[in-house]
Amino acid sequence: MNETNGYILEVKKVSKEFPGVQALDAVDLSLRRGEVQALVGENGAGKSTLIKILAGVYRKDGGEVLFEGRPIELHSSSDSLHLGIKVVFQELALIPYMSVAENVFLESFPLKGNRTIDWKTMNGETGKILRSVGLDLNPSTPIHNLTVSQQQMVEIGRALSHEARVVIMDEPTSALTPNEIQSLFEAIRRLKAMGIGVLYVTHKLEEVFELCDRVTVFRDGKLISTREVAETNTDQVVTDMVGRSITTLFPRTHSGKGEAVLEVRKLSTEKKLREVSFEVCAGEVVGVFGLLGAGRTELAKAIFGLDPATGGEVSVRDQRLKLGSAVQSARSGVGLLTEDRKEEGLVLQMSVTQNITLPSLKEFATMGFIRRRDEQERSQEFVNRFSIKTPSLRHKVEYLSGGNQQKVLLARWLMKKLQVIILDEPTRGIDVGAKAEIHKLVDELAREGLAVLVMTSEMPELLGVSDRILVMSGGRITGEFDKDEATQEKVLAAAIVGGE
Amino acid sequence: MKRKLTVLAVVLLALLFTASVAFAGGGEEKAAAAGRIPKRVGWIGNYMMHEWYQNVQKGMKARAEELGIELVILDSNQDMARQVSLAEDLIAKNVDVIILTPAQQEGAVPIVKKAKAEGVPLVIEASAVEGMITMVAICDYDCGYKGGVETGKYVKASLGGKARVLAVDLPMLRPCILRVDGFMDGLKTIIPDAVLVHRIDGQGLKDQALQVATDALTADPNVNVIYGCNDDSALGALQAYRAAGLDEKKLVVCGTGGEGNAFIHAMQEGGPYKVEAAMFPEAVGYECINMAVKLHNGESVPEHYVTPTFALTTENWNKYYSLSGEVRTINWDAVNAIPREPQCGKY
Amino acid sequence: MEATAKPKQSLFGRLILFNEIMLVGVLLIISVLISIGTPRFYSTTNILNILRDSSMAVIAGIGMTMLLITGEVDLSIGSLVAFVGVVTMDITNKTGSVLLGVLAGLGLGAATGLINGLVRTKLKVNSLIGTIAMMMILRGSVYLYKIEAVQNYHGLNAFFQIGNGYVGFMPIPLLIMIVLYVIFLFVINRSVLGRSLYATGGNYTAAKISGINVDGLKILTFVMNSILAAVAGVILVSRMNSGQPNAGQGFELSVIAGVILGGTSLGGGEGTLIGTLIGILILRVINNGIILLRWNQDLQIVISGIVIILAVYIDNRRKIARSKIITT
Amino acid sequence: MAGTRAIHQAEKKPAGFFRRFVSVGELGLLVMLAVLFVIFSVASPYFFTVRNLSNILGQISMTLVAAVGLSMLLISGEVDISIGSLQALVALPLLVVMNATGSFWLGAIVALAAGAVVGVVNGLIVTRLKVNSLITTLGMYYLLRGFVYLVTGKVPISDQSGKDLFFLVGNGKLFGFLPYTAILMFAILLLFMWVLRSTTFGRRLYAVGGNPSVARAMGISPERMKLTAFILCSVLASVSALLLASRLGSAVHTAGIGFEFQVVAAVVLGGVSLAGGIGNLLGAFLGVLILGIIQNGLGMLEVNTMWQLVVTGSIIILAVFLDELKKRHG
Repeated sequence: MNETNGYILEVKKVSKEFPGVQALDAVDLSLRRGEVQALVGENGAGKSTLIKILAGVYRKDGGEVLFEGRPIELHSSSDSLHLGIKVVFQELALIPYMSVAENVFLESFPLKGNRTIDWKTMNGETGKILRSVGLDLNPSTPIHNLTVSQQQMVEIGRALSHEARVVIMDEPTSALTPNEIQSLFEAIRRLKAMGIGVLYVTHKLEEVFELCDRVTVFRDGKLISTREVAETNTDQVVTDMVGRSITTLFPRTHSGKGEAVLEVRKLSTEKKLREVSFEVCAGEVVGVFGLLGAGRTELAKAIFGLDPATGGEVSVRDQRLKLGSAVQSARSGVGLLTEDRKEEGLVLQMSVTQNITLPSLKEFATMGFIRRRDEQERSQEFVNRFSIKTPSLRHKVEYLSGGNQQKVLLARWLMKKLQVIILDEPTRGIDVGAKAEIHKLVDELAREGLAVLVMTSEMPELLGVSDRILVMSGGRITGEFDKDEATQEKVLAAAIVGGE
Repeated sequence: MKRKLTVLAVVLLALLFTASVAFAGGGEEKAAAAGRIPKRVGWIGNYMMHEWYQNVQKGMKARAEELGIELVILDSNQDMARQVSLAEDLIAKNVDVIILTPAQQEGAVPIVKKAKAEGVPLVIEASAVEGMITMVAICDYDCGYKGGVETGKYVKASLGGKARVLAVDLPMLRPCILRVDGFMDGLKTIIPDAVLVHRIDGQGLKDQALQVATDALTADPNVNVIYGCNDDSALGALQAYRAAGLDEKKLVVCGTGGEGNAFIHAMQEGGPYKVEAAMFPEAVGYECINMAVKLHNGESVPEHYVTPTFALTTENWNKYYSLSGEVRTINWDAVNAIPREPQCGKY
Repeated sequence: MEATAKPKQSLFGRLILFNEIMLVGVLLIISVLISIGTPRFYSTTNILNILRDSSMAVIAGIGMTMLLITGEVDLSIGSLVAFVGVVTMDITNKTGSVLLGVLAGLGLGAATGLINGLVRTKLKVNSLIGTIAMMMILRGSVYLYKIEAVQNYHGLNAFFQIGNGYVGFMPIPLLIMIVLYVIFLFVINRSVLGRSLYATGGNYTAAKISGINVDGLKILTFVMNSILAAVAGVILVSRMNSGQPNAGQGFELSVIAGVILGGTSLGGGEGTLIGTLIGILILRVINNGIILLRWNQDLQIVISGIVIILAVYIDNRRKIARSKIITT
Repeated sequence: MAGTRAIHQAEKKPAGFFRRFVSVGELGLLVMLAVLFVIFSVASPYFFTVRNLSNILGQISMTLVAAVGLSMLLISGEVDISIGSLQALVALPLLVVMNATGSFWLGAIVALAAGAVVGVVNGLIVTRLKVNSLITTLGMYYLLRGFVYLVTGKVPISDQSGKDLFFLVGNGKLFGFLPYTAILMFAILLLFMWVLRSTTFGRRLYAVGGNPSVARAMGISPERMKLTAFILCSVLASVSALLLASRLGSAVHTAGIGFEFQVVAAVVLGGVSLAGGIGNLLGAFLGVLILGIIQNGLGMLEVNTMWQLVVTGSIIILAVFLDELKKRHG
C-alpha cells in the first residue's frame, strides 16, 4: 500500500449527470488518514451525489477514485463496504421491523460456531458501540420504536462497528440535541485518533470550525475551494458556498398582510403534536422551523387532514374544517406540498399535464368528461410561466429533474384557486438555480393573497422567505419571531428547547 | 420477548393436546357391536353439491330410514387429500361401515388399507379401487352402450342412417371415458359406419362444454349426433349447437346419468334431446345401504354389485320417473325390473 | 436540453404504442398460423363465435382493468357469475319477467361489489385475501340458494335471445360488449372519474391531497367491476339457458390473465382497455385454435401460461428501454 | 425514501408498541384457537379425542410444510401461487422412479430435485427478468398443471413398488397416535424457526423483505436472497407433495388444485404480511392449525360443504380484519 502521500481516499475529476442536472462537474477531493474533512455546500451542490458514488450506490460518469493510492471501481455497495468505506446517510437507512443490534450488524452478523447468530455477543457489542456514542438503550428494541435522533445515532454506531478505514457522514447532526452532538464529536475524535479518515458533510458552519481540519466547498456540482480550517473563517466559507449574498437569493418583494385566513387552535395528534395554535393571514408567509422529528411534517399533515388529529380545530376563513378529512380541506381551498415529492406528491406514471391539472380537473370537465384542449392549453400556460423544462406536456413527470418536478407541483396549486397553501420542505434536493425560482413562486403565491405556510429545516431559506417564523420542538411551538427580530442563534436556541 | 412468546405458545399447545389425551377416554370406547343392522353408517361423498349425489343421497337416506340406521354424510368436495382426512374422521367417529365415493380411484387406495387396518367394513361407490372388498356401481361402459344403441335406432329412423358424432368427454375420470367408448360401440351395432368426428373435454360443466363445443362445431358443423358423458356436457353442447344456428331437425342428443331434472325438461321441450342413458342415482344410494348391512353381518358379497342402467327415450322416461314441480320421484318397481348385467362389458 | 429532448419525445411516443402494437402483432401471428392449419378458423362464423364467446370475459375484463388500475383485485367474480346466473334464471321463472330477473342479477352484483369495496376500504382487508374469501362465500351461498340447476321453465325466448340472438349479423352479447366497451373507453380515458382511477392507483396520497375521495372511488370501482361481472353472468346464463351453480369456475383467473397480458400492471396506476381487449382475444384465439386444429386440449393452459409470462416480460423490457432513453 | 419510511415508522408508533403488537398477534390467534377447541369439543364428542387430534395433526402437515416455505418467500417480499400445480408435478418423478427402482428414497430425491428446478425457474424469472412474482407464478400455475395433464394423459400413476415405507410416510403413526407426517412437520417447522431467528440467512431475509434498498446498501443482494427463498418454497412444497402422494398412494394429475389459496390464506391469517418483511413461522403455524381445525371440526359436526365454504370465508375476513385493527391502534 502506498504510504508516500498521506491520502487514504482521492477523488479525481469525477462527474455525474442526471437528466436536466449536472450533479457533479469534474470535482476533486482528497482525504488524509486521521483527518476530519468538512464538505459543505447548499442543497444541490453535489455533496450527496459524491457520497452516493463513494458508497457504490451511483456509478460515476467520468473521472477516477483512488483508495490508498490504488484506483478503484465501485460497482456496488459491497465493494465500498469491503474496502472499509462506511457511510452514514442523511435519510436513515435502517430496517424498521428489525432490532437495533440487527441493524448495526446487518452487514455481517457475529456467528457462534460458523452458522448460528451469536445474539449474546451481538447485543453485547451493540450495547458497547451505542454507549460509545452516548446512547443507552436495549439492543433488542426494534428500530421503529426509537426517536429519529436515536435512529441517527444507531446509524452512526453501525458505521463504527466494522473495520472502517473511511467514514462518511451526511449531515449527521440535523436531528440531534446538543448533548448527543457532543458525544458524536467525541466518537469522531476517537476515529481520528485511530487514523481513520472522516468526511463530514454539513451545513452548520460552527461544527466545521469546532470539529474539522479542512473544509471543502461545492457549489452547483463544482469544487469551489478546499482550505485548512485554521486558515479560514466563516465569511470566506459562506461566500464560497453561496456565491452571492442571501438577499438576492430570496427576493421577498411583498409583505402587506390581510385578515387571518388559516386558524389553528390547540391542534394535537396521538403521536406528535401537542396543542399547536397559530394563525396565518392573507398574503403572509409564515415559516415553520424545527430539527428533524420536531413535528413540522406532522403539523402540515394534521392541518390538511392527512393524519388523524386527536383534538383541536382548524378553520379557513372562519369555516371550520372536519379534522382528518383531506378531501374536505382540499375542497375548501387548502393546498399541501408534501416533503416527499415522489412518495406523496407526484403521480409518476402520469404526464406533466395530468399532474398539473389533477386537483383542478373539474374546471376542465363538462358533465364529468374532460375537455382535452382546454386542459392542454391551461397547463401549457403554466409550463411556460414557471419555465418548467420538459420535452412535452405528455412527458411523464417521472423523468423530470427534481426542480422541475417541484415546479410542476407548485403549478398544480397555483392553477387551483386556493386560500391556504402549506409547503413542506419546498426546496429539498433541488439545485440552487431552481431553488431561487421556487422562492420567487412562494413570493408570488403570497402576492396573490394566499396564506402561505412554509415548513423548512434550512436556516437561510427560513430567514429569507418568511414574514413571521414559528419554531417547533417535540411537537410544540417553542418560539415565534418577526422577520426582522429573527436571527439564526435565537431560532436554533428555540428549536433545541425540549428537543428529544 | 419473541422467544418467550414462542415458548409460551408451544407450551399452551402442548397443554391442549396432553389435556386431550387425558380426556380421551370419552370418545375412544367403540360403539357396542350392533346386531343385524349397523347402528351408524358413514358416507364420504365426492361432490355432494352436484345433483347426482343429491339424488344418491335421497336413495341412501330413504333406505337408512327404513332400516333405522343413523347415516353420517361427509363431503370431500373433489379434494383427494380431504377425502383421506374424512376417512380418518369417520373412523374416529366409530362408524360401523364406511361408504366411499372416491374423489379419485388411485387416490383412495390408502383409505382401503386404513379401513382394513382398523377393521371397518368399506363399501366403494361408483368407481373401483384396488384392494376393495366390494363396489356398488353401474357399468359405465354398458350404460353408454345402451345409450348408443337407442341413439342408433333414432338415427336410422329419422336421420337417414348416417352418424357423425361429437362426444363431450371428461377424460379426467375413467368412467366417462368408458361411457364414450361404450356409446360408440353401441351406436356402431346399428350404424356400422358411425364416425366419432370430435372428442372434446367439457370438464363435465355446462359452461365449459358450451365453450369447447362452440369451437368444435365450427370445425365440424355437419355433426348430427351429440353425446355427453353427463347431462351438463350434453346440454352444454346442445346450447352451442343452437347458438350456432344449426338445424335442430338434423340432430339427436344423448346425455348420460339422469343426474337431476335437467334431462327431463330437455326431453319434454321436444327438441333434439331424445335419449338419456340413465343411471338412477337413487337406486345406487339404496343399494349402497343394503351392501353396508351385508358387510356388517359378514355376508359374502360380489366384488361388483351392479346397479341398473337404462336408455330412456322421450316415450318411456315417465315409466321410471315422475316429475311434480321440481321434485322427481323414482318408480322403484320399474327400475328394479330393469335387467342387470352380471358384470360389465369393460372396466 | 430542449434540443436533446426533442428526438427522445418522438421515440417515446412510438414506444408508448409499442405494447398494444406488439399484442396486435402476436394476435395476428397466432391467427395466421392457425388459419394455415385449418381454413375454418378464418370464417365469419368462427370469428363471430370467438367474439361472442369472448364478450363475457371482455365485459368482466373492463371492470377488472379499472380495479387493477386503482391497485386492487377481485378473485370472486367467477363465483359471482354463477350466483348471478342462478338468481337471474330463478327470478325470471318466478316473475315470468326477464327484465326483473336481469335486474335481480345485476342487483346481486352491485351488492357483492359494495361488500367487497367496504371490506377493502373500511375493514382494510387486502383485496387479494378478501376476495378469495368472498369467492368461497359466494360459491357456498349459490348452492345454499339453489342446489340444482335452474332451467328456463317457461322457455322464454326473450331470455334465450340475450346470449344467443342476433341484431342483423351482430350477436347480441357482442353488441352489449361493444356498447359497454365504448362507454368505458371514454370514461377511463376522458372522464374525471377515469383520471382519478389512475391517480389513486398511481399514488394514493397524492390523489387524496388533490381532493379525490379515494376510498369512495375504490368502493365505486368494486361495484362497477361486480356489476360488469354480473352482466357477463347474465349473458352466460342465457347462453346456457339454465342457471348452473357450478358455472364460472376459474373465470376470474382467465379474465385477470387476459387483462395482465394486455399490459395492465398489478401495481396499479397503469393499464389500457385496448390492451385488455387484445389480451383476452389472444387467450381465446389460442383456445379456439387448439380445438380447431384438434390438438390436445391440455395445451390450452400450457400455452396460455407461457404467453402470459412472455408478454409481461417483453412489456417490462419495453418499460426499462423507455426509461433508459429518457433518463440518460 | 428508505429514510422517510423509517422515520414515519418511528413517529407513528409509540415505544413498546412492537412488543404489544407481537404478543397480541400470536396470543390473539391462540385465543381464537382455544375458543374453536372449546366450541368443537362441546359440540361434538368425537372432536376432542386422541384419535381425532392426531388426525388433525396428520391433516395439517401438508399445508404446514408448504406454509413454512411460502412464509419465508412472503417475508422476502415475493409470492408463489404455483405450489398447487407443483404438488401434482413432483409426484410424477417420485412414483415413476419408485416403481422403476423400487426405492422410495431415490424417488423422493428426484422429486425434490424436480421441485428445486421449478423454484430456480420461478426465482430466475422474477429476479433476472424482473417479472412480478404473482404473474410469473400465475403463468407457472397454468403451465405446470397443463404439463402434468399432457405427460400423464390424465391417468394417475399408482404405486407398483408395494413399498410399505411409501404408505407409512403419509399414513403411519408413532405409538399409534403421533403421525409420522406430524413429526416431519414439527421437525421442519422448528428447523426453519431456527433458521429465520438464528442464521444470517434468516435475518437477511427479513432485511430484504423489509427494505430492499437498505439491504443492498449493506451489501446484501436481494436477488440472491429471493432466488434462495423461491427454491426453498418450491422444495418444501415438494416435500408436502411427497406426503400427499403417500396419503393418496399414487401420483394424481388433479392433486393440489386450490392448495395454493389454502396455504396463502392460512399464512396471511397467521400474520405474515403480503408486503414482505413482517411475520414469523409461529404465526403461520397457528394460521394453518386454525384453518385445519375449522375444517376438521365442521366435518365432525357434519356441516355441509356450502356452509363450510361460507364459514371459512367469513372467518378469514374476520381474522385479517382483526389483524389490521391491531396494527392500526397499537
